[in-house]
Amino acid sequence: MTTTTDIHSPDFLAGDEFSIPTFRLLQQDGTLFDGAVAPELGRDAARRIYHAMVATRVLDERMMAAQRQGRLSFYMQCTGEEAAVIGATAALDDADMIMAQYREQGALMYRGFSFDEFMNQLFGNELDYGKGRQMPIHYGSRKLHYLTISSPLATQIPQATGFAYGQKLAGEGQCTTVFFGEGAASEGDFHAALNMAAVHQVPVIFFCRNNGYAISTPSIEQFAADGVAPRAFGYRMHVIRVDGNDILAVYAATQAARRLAVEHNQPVLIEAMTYRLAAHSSSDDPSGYRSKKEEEAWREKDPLLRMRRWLNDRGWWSDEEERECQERLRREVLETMKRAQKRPPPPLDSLVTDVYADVTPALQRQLDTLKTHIRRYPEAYPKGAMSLDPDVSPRDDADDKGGA
Amino acid sequence: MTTTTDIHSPDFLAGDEFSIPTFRLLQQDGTLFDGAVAPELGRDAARRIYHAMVATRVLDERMMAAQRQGRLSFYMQCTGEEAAVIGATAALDDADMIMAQYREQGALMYRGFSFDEFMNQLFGNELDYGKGRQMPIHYGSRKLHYLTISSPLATQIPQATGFAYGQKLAGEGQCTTVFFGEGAASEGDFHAALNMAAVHQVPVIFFCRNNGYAISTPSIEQFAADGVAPRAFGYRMHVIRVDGNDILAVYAATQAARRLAVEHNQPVLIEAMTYRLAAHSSSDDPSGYRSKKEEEAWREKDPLLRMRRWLNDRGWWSDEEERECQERLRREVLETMKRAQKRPPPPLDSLVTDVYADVTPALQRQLDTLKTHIRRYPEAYPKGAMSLDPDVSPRDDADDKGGA
Amino acid sequence: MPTMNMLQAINNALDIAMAEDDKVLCFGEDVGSFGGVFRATSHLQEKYGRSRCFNTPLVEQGIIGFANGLAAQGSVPVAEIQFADYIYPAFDQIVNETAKFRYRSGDLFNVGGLTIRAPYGGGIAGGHYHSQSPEAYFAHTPGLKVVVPRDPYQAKGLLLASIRDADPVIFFEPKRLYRASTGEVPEEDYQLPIGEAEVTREGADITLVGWGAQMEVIERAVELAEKEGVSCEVIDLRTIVPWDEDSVVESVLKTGRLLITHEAPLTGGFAAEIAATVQERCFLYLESPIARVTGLDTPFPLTLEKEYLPDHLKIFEAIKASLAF
Amino acid sequence: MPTMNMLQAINNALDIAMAEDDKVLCFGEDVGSFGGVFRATSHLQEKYGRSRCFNTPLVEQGIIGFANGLAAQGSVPVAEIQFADYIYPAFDQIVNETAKFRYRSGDLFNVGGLTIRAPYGGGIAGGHYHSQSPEAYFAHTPGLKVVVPRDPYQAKGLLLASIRDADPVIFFEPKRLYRASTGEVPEEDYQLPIGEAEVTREGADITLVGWGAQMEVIERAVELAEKEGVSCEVIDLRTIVPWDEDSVVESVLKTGRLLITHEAPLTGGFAAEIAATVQERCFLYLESPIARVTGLDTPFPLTLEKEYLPDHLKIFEAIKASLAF
Ligand SMILES: Cc1ncc(C[n+]2csc(CCOP(=O)(O)OP(=O)(O)O)c2C)c(N)n1
Ligand SMILES: Cc1ncc(C[n+]2csc(CCOP(=O)(O)OP(=O)(O)O)c2C)c(N)n1
Ligand SMILES: [Mg+2]
Ligand SMILES: [Mg+2]
Repeated sequence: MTTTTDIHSPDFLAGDEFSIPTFRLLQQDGTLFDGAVAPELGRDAARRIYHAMVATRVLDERMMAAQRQGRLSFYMQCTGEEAAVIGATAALDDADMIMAQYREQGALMYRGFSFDEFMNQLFGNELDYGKGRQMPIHYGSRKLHYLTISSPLATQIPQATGFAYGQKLAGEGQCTTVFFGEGAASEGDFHAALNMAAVHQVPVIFFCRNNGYAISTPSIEQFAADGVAPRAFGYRMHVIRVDGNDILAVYAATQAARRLAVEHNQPVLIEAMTYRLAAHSSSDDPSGYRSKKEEEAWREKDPLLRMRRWLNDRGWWSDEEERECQERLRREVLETMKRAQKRPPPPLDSLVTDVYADVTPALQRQLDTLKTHIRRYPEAYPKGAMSLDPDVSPRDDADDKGGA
Repeated sequence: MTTTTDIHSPDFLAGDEFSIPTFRLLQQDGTLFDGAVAPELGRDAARRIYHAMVATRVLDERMMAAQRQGRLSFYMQCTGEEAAVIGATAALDDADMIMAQYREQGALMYRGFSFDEFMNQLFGNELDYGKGRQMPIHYGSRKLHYLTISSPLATQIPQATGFAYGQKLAGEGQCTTVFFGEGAASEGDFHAALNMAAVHQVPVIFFCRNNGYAISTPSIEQFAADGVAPRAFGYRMHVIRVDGNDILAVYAATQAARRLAVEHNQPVLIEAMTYRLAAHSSSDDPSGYRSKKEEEAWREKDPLLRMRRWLNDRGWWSDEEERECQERLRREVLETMKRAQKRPPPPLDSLVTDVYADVTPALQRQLDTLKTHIRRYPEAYPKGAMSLDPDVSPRDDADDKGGA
Repeated sequence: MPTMNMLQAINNALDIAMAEDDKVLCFGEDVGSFGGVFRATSHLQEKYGRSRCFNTPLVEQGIIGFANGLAAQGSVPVAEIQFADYIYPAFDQIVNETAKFRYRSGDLFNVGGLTIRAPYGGGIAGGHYHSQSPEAYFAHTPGLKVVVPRDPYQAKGLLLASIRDADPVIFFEPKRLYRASTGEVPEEDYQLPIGEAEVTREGADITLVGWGAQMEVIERAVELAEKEGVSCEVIDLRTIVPWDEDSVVESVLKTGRLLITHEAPLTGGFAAEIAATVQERCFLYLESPIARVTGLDTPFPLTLEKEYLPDHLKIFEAIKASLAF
Repeated sequence: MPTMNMLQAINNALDIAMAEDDKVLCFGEDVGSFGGVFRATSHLQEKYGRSRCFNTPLVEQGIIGFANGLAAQGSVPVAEIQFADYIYPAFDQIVNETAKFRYRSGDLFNVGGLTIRAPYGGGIAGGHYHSQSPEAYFAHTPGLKVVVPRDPYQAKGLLLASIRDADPVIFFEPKRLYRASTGEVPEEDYQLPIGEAEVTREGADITLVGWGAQMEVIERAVELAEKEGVSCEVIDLRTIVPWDEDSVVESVLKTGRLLITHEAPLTGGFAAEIAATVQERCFLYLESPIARVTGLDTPFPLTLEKEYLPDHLKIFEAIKASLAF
């Protein structure tokens, strides 16, 4: 406790005593702000980042279209927030843990998750690492240190604190970065996570994507304060607000945060100010709660455009490359989508495996009963029947008429 | 959002940019600090406050002794925190709602809860408003606008926000004050409550008793920040830190907070710095986790002593009165204790009433079965048997031998 | 009589309750101007103002904590949890607070005005976290009432009864019926009783008990069974707690056979309670073991959802097995 | 063999686990230097350092969230919830996260290393919030294991097995036995099997099933019953999920009668599941209805706790009723 001074009149602090500035480096025209210094970022590293941003954009556009065509049950776009997510990821060690909310496919893209891997998850087929158990966009990769997405909001935030505590004990110099929205930051788990991280000096970076909305709820109905950043004061935690559409600023801020985390066991809160350019998800239509004008204003701050201009200016990218790249990516997405869609579903046994490390006797009985049932009505359970013994074919006895 | 300035280098804020002063008026010798102005507090009002403080102290001492003698199953003292609790309560309207944690019997005392009422709850007898269902110290009074205590920590904090929201809609100029410890403030419910109150502009006062410990856990292991006060910045909420052993400062701060709440629908956080002079509860022995020296240092800051000196200085109280008052209170406590202890337990039916507004058929069946059973073994269930039909007496048939 | 789908019936019930009583408030995530992600609260903010229908911050424990406080104050909160799968952060506020408020205070205070609405259940390709049926957790919690409607008519009448009930009610709405189930719903105010099951079909050979979306599935199974000459008695429990033991027992005393079905996992599901009670009260009348047709003891899956669900074919087979015992 | 009470046995198990494996960590409210409010973690911080045994801030959802993350990372967290009554703020982390971690990731990630310890149960004048037996809530949650020991020997062996089990385990400790139950406990490392019930007494007329502190109560009832010439078979379930159906069924096939007892409220308690399963698997062998002797369907009371509890007399009466059926 650093309580020092006394006062003798009842003066309230109202939080207006300070303001949180925004860290910015890159202007929308692709040039640096006066006095701004770009972080060290070579040609290849910059191109790797930009490529992941474009690939994410293309994947999102194509898959949302596929969803609209009924090929996919559900989808969520990262569109507009690519710089925040990918800029942060690029500043980490590739072996650092990432715990994402659900709109951070850019991080996976940057780390090399292939289109095939994305598609297998999206279509929940037999090659999906998640064995077709979760909705589309619930990716995970052990290899790429990206925890499988879980839909309940904010649960990953205290998990990140715990994971990072384990990393600290392991002493291998890794940290954890946890992404979440400004909406999720209202959950109790947020408070628990940041407080525990500060008390136990855990190497974790809390990365808040403040994109202005939680589904239809504008941030003004989410909190009364100036964003999420001032909460850090409540935990005595380092904090920085950054322009989330500014790839260089996000990268530089996260790099510095990582140093605090890994070298000083100081947790850090980063608030990236950005905007969700697309709908919340394929189930949502934002025209019901925000104006086209507002969307347009943010479209002009497109993080891809901003980075492209910077790359172009340095001669590290060209319109020609852009065109080629986009075309190639679109083609790849379509091809992998076709492949993934054709793949069979996960086997019937996957219904009961992984509930426990070993299938319990009771679950085995439930599976056996189910198999008998499906053999009776194979046409009613095409996916289940498909994975049973190949020699099983629809029977046609009296009991079967209900199967139609 | 008031984000205005930009910065171009990645400078983190660490929360050391500001410090939270402590509002103090009264020195331990009973005189005011230089430049301090006492709140308007007449002789009667001051004596009412002091009387409640003494009565609370006496009740606590006697009841802890009674617990040690085995007359009571459990007890918790307010000792050391009387000024914080009673000073705040005195600054409220008597019809304002109070939601307490469990260590705020002083608030009830101030509002006129009688020793009989205290005792009936402590002994869970037939006159206990809570019908003997909760542990000792779980007081409640509808008449005195004091919500019945519930042991789960922090649950009352968002409830206070909701209650106060209802008061705002009702438009009768009342507010709610919710008390909690600095430990409870770590719960997720705390975060929810303060955020919702700020967003919905609710007339609620969040009164944190920072007494340095949550059972054995010192506040340094509870949070890394300078107390609980800086969290207010995260919600854009008015906040003040006050010397919790300074009755005048607590009173003045709460008065001002109430104005913000009731007149401007501004929630306020008050952090009262104080110390739990006694054990956490009758089940606890603090010698395992803190030094006698530390306790002694705080004993010198005794809030009763400080107020007494101030009263004495003004001629509003005397050592003579003190002696008399203490003696009278001790006697009253003992007498009411004897009365309460002798009273019968609540009737057997109270086991199943109030689960729902009306007893359900299933619960009625369970009660009937229980009654039959108790009639069979009355001596095994003395409390239950006592409240059954008076003509029931222990039977002595073959089945009864198990009842011994 | 107008035709409504279930969402319209719910919206209509909320509208009536808010119009009638100033103290009724609706809130939750996205509930305000947007009208909820399923649009159950459409137009309520327009009609009744921002102070009575509003968005909350995204914090379920806060929503229910706030609602508990409001109810204690005397307001009549109708709090929405966006999906039943997200009710767990509020579990403490519900189980330790809502459920025990009246009891622990000796009736000095109560939160009887509270209604918690939440869409539940599977069949919409929602995977683990948009498909759960958590009714059994709350059914093990004395002090709560749990109500589940099966169609728009029931939804309106039961929701109005829940809002006005003197006890806190968790109202689970079968979301796969939100738009799929339509029917005639009176425009005017009416209530259906809480705590009373309804025999929706009389029969002689076996009693089938369910609730919510499962009632439709039962009906499909019954069609198959009746073709085989099995006469089924069907009971919609409607209220899970306090459940209508007498109606179920009475039916089983007649038919001698019982099948219970729900989507939630088998182990510890509410079918267990019904089976345990009925085997006790109808012991000498049971002609075959009480059958439970339920979800598997796994988290709710996605690709193999059809295989997981207790569908009409599984119920039909269980009916046959019961009869053949 | 040394004599230990249950707390000592638990402390000893934690000590052995921490000594053996650096990855084992113990934490929770007051768990650190103080050693826990019941002193189950006494001296562990001294021995293994502050980084492996420590106090957490007062936030159960954080404790379990943190523990989930630690377990996913490969550590072996043993998290303490101070009282089982306070486990609900962590319900979401347990039910939606812990339980589904392995399944939802297709076994890419798991939190199998996690053990959650919590004192549960009544009989200590604890009222609503220091007496609850919440095992049934977790028993309805596939992916969790739930273990309850009945005495010091069981506590040590089962806790060591839980910590090393490949799945997350909730370990409920009957706090009224913490000091009251003493017995011989080997100094060395040993494990008792998870998922296996134990027949603690063989008998012919009726099977009595329970767990934890209720086993002692059953024993007292059995003494009374045996005096009346009733031969009782007693089974300690030990693991609530996945429970050992086969052992219970085998016994009931022999005795023809079953009584289950737990402190938790009747409706939706785990006895319902056992009854529902056994009536199905032993239908033709049951000679009387399966009896449940449990707490009332109310919050846990205080003054009338004795009246509320399923004590030996209530069990004894239920045994007689079952035999007399
Ligand atoms: C515990 C929980 N409550 C509610 C939801 C439903 N839900 C899904 S996304 C969402 C909004 C999240 O907003 P934010 O955190 O700002 O992230 P964004 O979508 O803007 O990236 C809500 C309410 C959920 N998934 N989990
Ligand atoms: C949800 C919950 N968790 C744990 C407890 C057990 N417990 C009772 S009091 C207490 C410490 C509270 O400390 P604090 O809030 O600082 O209040 P103080 O006792 O210092 O007044 C704990 C951990 C509880 N009652 N509720
Ligand atoms: Mg957002
Ligand atoms: Mg404290």
